Amino acid sequence: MTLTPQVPALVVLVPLLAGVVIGLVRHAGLAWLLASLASVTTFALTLALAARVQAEGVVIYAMGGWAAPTGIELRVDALNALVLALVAGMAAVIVPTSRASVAREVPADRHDQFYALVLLCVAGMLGVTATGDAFNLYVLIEISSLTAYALVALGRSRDRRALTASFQYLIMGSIGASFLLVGLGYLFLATGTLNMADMAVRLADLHGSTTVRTGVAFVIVGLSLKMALFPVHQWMADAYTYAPTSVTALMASTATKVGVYITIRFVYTIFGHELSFVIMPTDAFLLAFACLAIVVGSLQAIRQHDVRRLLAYSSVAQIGYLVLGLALGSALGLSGTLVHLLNHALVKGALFLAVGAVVYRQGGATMHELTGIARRMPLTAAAIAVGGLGLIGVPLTGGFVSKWYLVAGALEAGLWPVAVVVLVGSLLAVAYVLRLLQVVYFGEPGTVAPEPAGEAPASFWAPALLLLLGSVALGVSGQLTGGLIAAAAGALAGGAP
Amino acid sequence: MSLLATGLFNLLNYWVYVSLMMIGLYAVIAKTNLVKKVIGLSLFQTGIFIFYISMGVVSGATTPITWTDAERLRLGLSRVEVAPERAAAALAAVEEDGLDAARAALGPLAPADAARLDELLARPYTNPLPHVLILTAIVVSVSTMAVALAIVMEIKAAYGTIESDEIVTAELETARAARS
Amino acid sequence: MTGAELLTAVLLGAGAFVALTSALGVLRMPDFFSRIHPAGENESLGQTLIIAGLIVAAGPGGTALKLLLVWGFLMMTAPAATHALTRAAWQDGRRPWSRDDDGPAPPTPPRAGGAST
Amino acid sequence: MTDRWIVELLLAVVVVTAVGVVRARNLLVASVLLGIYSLVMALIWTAMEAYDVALTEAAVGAGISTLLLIGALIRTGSRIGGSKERDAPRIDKVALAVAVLTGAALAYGTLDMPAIGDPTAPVHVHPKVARHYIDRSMEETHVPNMVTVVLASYRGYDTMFETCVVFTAALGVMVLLRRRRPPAEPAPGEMREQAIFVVMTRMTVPFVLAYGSYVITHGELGPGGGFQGGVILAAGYLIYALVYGLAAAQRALPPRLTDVGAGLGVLIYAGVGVACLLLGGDFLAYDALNQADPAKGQQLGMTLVELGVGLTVACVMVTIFNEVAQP
Amino acid sequence: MTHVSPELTLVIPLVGAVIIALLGRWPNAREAVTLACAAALLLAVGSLFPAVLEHGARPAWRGPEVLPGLGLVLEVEPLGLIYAGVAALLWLPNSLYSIGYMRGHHETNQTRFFACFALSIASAMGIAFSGNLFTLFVFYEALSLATFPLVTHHGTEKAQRAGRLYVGFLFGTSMVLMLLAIVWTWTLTGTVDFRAGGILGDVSPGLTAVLFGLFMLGSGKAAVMPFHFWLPSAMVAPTPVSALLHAVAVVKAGVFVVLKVSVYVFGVDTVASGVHHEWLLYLAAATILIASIVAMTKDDLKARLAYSTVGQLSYIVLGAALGNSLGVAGGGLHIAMHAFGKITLFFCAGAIYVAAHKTKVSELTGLGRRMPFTMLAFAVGALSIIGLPPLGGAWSKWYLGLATLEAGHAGLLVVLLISSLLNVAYLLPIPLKAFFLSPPAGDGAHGGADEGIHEAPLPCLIALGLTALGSVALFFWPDLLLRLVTEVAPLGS
Repeated sequence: MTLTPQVPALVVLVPLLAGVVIGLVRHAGLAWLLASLASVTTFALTLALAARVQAEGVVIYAMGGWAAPTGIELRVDALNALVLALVAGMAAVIVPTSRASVAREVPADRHDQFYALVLLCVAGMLGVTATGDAFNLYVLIEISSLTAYALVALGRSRDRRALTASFQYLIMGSIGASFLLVGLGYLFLATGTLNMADMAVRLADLHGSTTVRTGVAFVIVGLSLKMALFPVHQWMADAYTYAPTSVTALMASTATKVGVYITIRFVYTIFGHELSFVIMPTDAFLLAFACLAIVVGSLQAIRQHDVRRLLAYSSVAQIGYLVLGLALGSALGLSGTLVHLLNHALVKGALFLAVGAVVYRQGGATMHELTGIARRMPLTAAAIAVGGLGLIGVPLTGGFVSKWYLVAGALEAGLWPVAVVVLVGSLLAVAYVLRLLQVVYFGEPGTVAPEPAGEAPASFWAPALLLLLGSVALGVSGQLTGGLIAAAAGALAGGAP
Repeated sequence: MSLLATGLFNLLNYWVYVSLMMIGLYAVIAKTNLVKKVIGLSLFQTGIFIFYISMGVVSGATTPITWTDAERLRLGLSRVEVAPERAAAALAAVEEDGLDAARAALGPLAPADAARLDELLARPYTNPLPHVLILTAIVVSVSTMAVALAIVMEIKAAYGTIESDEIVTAELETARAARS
Repeated sequence: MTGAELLTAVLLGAGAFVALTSALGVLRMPDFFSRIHPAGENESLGQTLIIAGLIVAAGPGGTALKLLLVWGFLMMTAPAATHALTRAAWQDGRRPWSRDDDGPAPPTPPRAGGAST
Repeated sequence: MTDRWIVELLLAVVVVTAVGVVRARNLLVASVLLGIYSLVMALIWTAMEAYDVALTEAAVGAGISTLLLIGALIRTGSRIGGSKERDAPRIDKVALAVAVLTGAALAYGTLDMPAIGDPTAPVHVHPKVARHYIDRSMEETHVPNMVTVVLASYRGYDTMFETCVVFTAALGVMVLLRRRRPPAEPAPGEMREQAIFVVMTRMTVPFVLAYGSYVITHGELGPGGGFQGGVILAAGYLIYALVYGLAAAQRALPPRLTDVGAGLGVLIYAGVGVACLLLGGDFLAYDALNQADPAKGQQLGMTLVELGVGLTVACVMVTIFNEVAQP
Repeated sequence: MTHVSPELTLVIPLVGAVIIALLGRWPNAREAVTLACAAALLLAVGSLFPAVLEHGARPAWRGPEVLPGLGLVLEVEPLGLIYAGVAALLWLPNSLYSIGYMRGHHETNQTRFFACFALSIASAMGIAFSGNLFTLFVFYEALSLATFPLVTHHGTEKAQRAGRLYVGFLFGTSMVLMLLAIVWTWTLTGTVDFRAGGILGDVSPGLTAVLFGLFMLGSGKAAVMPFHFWLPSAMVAPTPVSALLHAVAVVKAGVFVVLKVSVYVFGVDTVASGVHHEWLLYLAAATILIASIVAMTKDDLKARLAYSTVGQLSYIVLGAALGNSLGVAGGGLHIAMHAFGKITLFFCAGAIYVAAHKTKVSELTGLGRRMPFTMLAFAVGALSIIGLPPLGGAWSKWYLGLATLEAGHAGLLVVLLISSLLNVAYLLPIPLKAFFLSPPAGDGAHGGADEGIHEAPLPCLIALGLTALGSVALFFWPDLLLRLVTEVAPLGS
């Protein structure tokens, strides 16, 4: 009984079961081993699923044997197969190599619960990406958020501000999820179904009703809260700064990406182009906040003294790029978002791993602790340098390709000021990356930093450089981005409900 | 305005849930005490539950537990004066050939009783789906409250206060001390 | 109005009346111990009357039996709860206020902090 | 559906209680008011024929939330009565503006909604969703309680993750609060010596536990199910712990057991799903459990799943109580 | 004579850079590798000349597809060949000079210097032979990145500030303005390839004007005012870097982009016909005049040369903006002439600094007696910049003059003449004072101030001698460049 037809269910089930089992096991080493095994198997499963999607176009899996609108179905097309592989891939790179970092930052008796929470968070995110049912999406968002609140709070052993950051994250996350729940309630009331594909069909002729419009508005606002779009981004900046670094690495490269994926799924597949861009001013709303996110996020990043906070604000700006591409409503814009989604996950994950190495060696990650580490930690410094260039979007890195498509999309939509904002954003990125690199290579003027004992263990810079290799590959090879563009075009056509 | 005449009144349920969510949202944003914020959050979420359940309500419906025809008939007969032997015949008839045959077997009834019986026999069910969704949502809301309160307890242990503005001032001082 | 419905109405009316008076009692009584009395009283007398009314309304059958069980459980736990509350208050240092103490009812013992708003 | 004016009255009471909760400066008063708020909410659910939800709201909303809040007050306030909000309630303009704006948007959305109770609303007439559940659930699963059928079978995937949310809550609380010190023996002269409490506990705890397991297993026939039953079981442990002290309670039910129990429940749930997988059906397709009569398979699957949920919820509530009650 | 395919000219310096980086601990071997690469590159580029001139071949190389439908493309064409030839030709003397200077001056982390130097040359080759705007932009950014460590070589606070200014201006203009223009062209025309006669056929004149503005201001390396501030502040770098910056690669890349874009993206006639292109003429003219005036006021020798470069670059920008083949020819020639002239001046400045530790113009009086050979080369370089007959500079100014007449802007001819006079004013006094005035009387204590001075180290002298001879040779045998330029824009028309 080959398991291939069951792959979609297993992709979510394996991390879930592993998470629960690890919650029971009391031994830290075994917990790490099980977690690594589970994350690698899940990544293999997502690749198998992606292969099936390549062959069959859209893979549909009815849960519990009940057909679509009656029961819950998993619906995987090119778009979410890509995001599934990305989330599982990042987990497969970060979890196995996080042992040293976790040992240093999380109290010893909490390790098994830490890995259980990490796997449940990954299971939640994979579930969110794979599901085809709106309410199921809400429950899975809650799981991935609840685990994230606890994981961020775990950073308290290093800095007590992790607790306030986690509390703020919980309040904003819950309000966001509740807005989403209300929005879904309105749409359920208007269409009578919770299945995304069925809802898309029924919404087609309900564009006039105020209920549908309010539902769309609340779903968009709820998702903006989840994505930490500009006005409501403060929780993310604090959460990423004070959480344990391997948690930040995982969340920075997956949590926001899943948020963006859901927004694409809702705006393009469920609401459809006409409802979200013609009737509702979604594009104006998202574009305005995206541009603000880019400018304010980058300006904030330049001012920061703690490198994790700098990278967190840089994430706020990068989310601005993602949402900008998504709000343009054109194939070019969407391709830009998809390429940037992949690139930002790789680059930001690598950067946070590198910062984790510095925290491992120096005990903190402010500019003072990073001064002149290039001499004793050349590979970590190299990872920070290449990652920084990837953030700016220097040619031959993935960042450039996505910037190219975002600008082209903006120009094609006739919005040249938006294009200028994108470019000014990357100029500001030059500012904060340059400041970081000058501190790392030339040392902060006027301070003599404690010399790091030596290069961090390979479990830090190896995965970081591997991820950066991916980002450069994305920037160099046309076929890789070609595949993404096809996925984007597919999503634009409404993902064939 | 036509809206006021008919529509507004029976939309009352929806307007109650709107006011509950507003109260909850106000409390979460305005209150500085962290426990009060958590209470506000729970109010905000229970507001949504009223919306979902009143969405599933069907006027004159029973609870979504399937009634067998025999049970319907027995309840109907208990609410209506009818000769015992005719009632027994109807109950026997309902087993084999269903409700309408049993109804016929009962024969003529007083008009009020007949109307009440028919109304009881044909009662629809409330929509079960919103109930399922809300069962899940309640549990999620309580789980979030549990984690939130755990965090508040830890904040009290770490900062010595659960007033958000005092926490902010405490953080500013530590930051200033660190920088000097 | 058949006999049973009349009896139910009477019993439920009495139960409601007891609930109303105990609510007023809690508001009007000066100090803790005099306030706990009407609350406790509603728990026992008020609930019994209401459950009796319901039993009469339900008529013979399974529901009546379940109501009886509920009544038994209530009679077991409610007075114990009131007792626990009163004992905790006593241990906390509160003493019942009596008429010959001079001055109005003691707002609260200093140590106990604000009792009510 | 009880007549409209009762529901309107209850709704009014709920809104007034909500305002009371927000304005109460004493946090203990606010918590108790929130308990009352949940109980009135349970009444509303009963008035709207949602008995399952009413039972859950009463057990989880009134019981567990109030317990958690008061536990938090003990751990954060100076004394139980003493924890009070620092400043007198004053209206915060910004928050009011945001709340009113959101409220206005929500109200604007309600204009096109079908009237409450209107049987022709799209929610009720969808052939493959509401109609399928109402008409075909008895025939496909022989389980009368439609809510349990939808909960455990049609949308069983949802409920599995919901159980995970409960398990995660326990993990989160354990990660944050767990101390290694065993609970201190209660001081002498506590409740244990009082004859009244000892007798009351000995009389009620067995019934509570019996009733809890009844609620879990009879989820198919009447209102009830895993969540409500689990909480009632936990309530039984709580009474025992309050009267005999945490140490005695933990000797009766060691924390190690409840930790494993919490995980075990989820594993049972997922295990049933995997069993269906191995028997050739889809994940959580219970009719694979009994090839001969699929309806029997559904019943079996649902009962097992409800047991799993009941076990998890009971163990998680006990764990949370243990963590919160421990100073 | 078979010619080498263009990507080889890229590979040689890249491989060289890697080897140099590895040979950190063996300076002599590292220096040998640098010189070998320089020589090899010269041969490779040299082999391309006959192919392009006699057979009119356009050797090309299509690289990997970076964006779907858009890849790295290298294609040799005459204009690119001029720039590549200048860069390759001057890399050899510059390396020679650098070895002498760095050793004479005991500079630190020389490995990083030579490796980044080779990388900059590789990027210069990439820019020269770029087949489409995308490749041009990739190597344009690579050049900025490669030269950044060179500008901040000393790592002092002043160097880091210069570095920040350098990146701020160069990345600022290239990322915001030029990339916007490139992507806009891509969205409008669907292609970014260079094609003779321009690719903006069907674009509205208004939009063309906007694109023209974006491209011209976008190439910050051309240091047209007000985007010139980074150039003087980059003087803080060691002199071989200034030589590289000014003469060999960086600024030449800027003006080369201006020329290439105006010829191959817009097409010479669209530039001429466009009514909105006048502003660039006046801006270039203004830059020429202001820069020359400011140069006169600068007492620091390197600062003066820097402002002189700003002025000279605008000659080429002027040539490009005139919109006729004569202008393009003048511009193309001036790239080479100015390169040789200015590099000689910088070498002399460096030699003076190494030998006599003098940086101020006022200190140079009477230095001719001590350092006759350096000052002679300085004089030759100065004459070439001024554009007097025996030196190559004359040709380019001649053609630029003709171009202004043909384009009907007589006023610009006057500007050219005035600027030549200004050049004389700020350049010629230096060698004259050095030779014909006696050094300042020794004020007792340490006798004649210039007692201890003697000529610069030999490698420096050879280098500046070669480049001086080059300037002279360009006057007598300009036909090689002329035929290349005519290939681009037939002079007859």
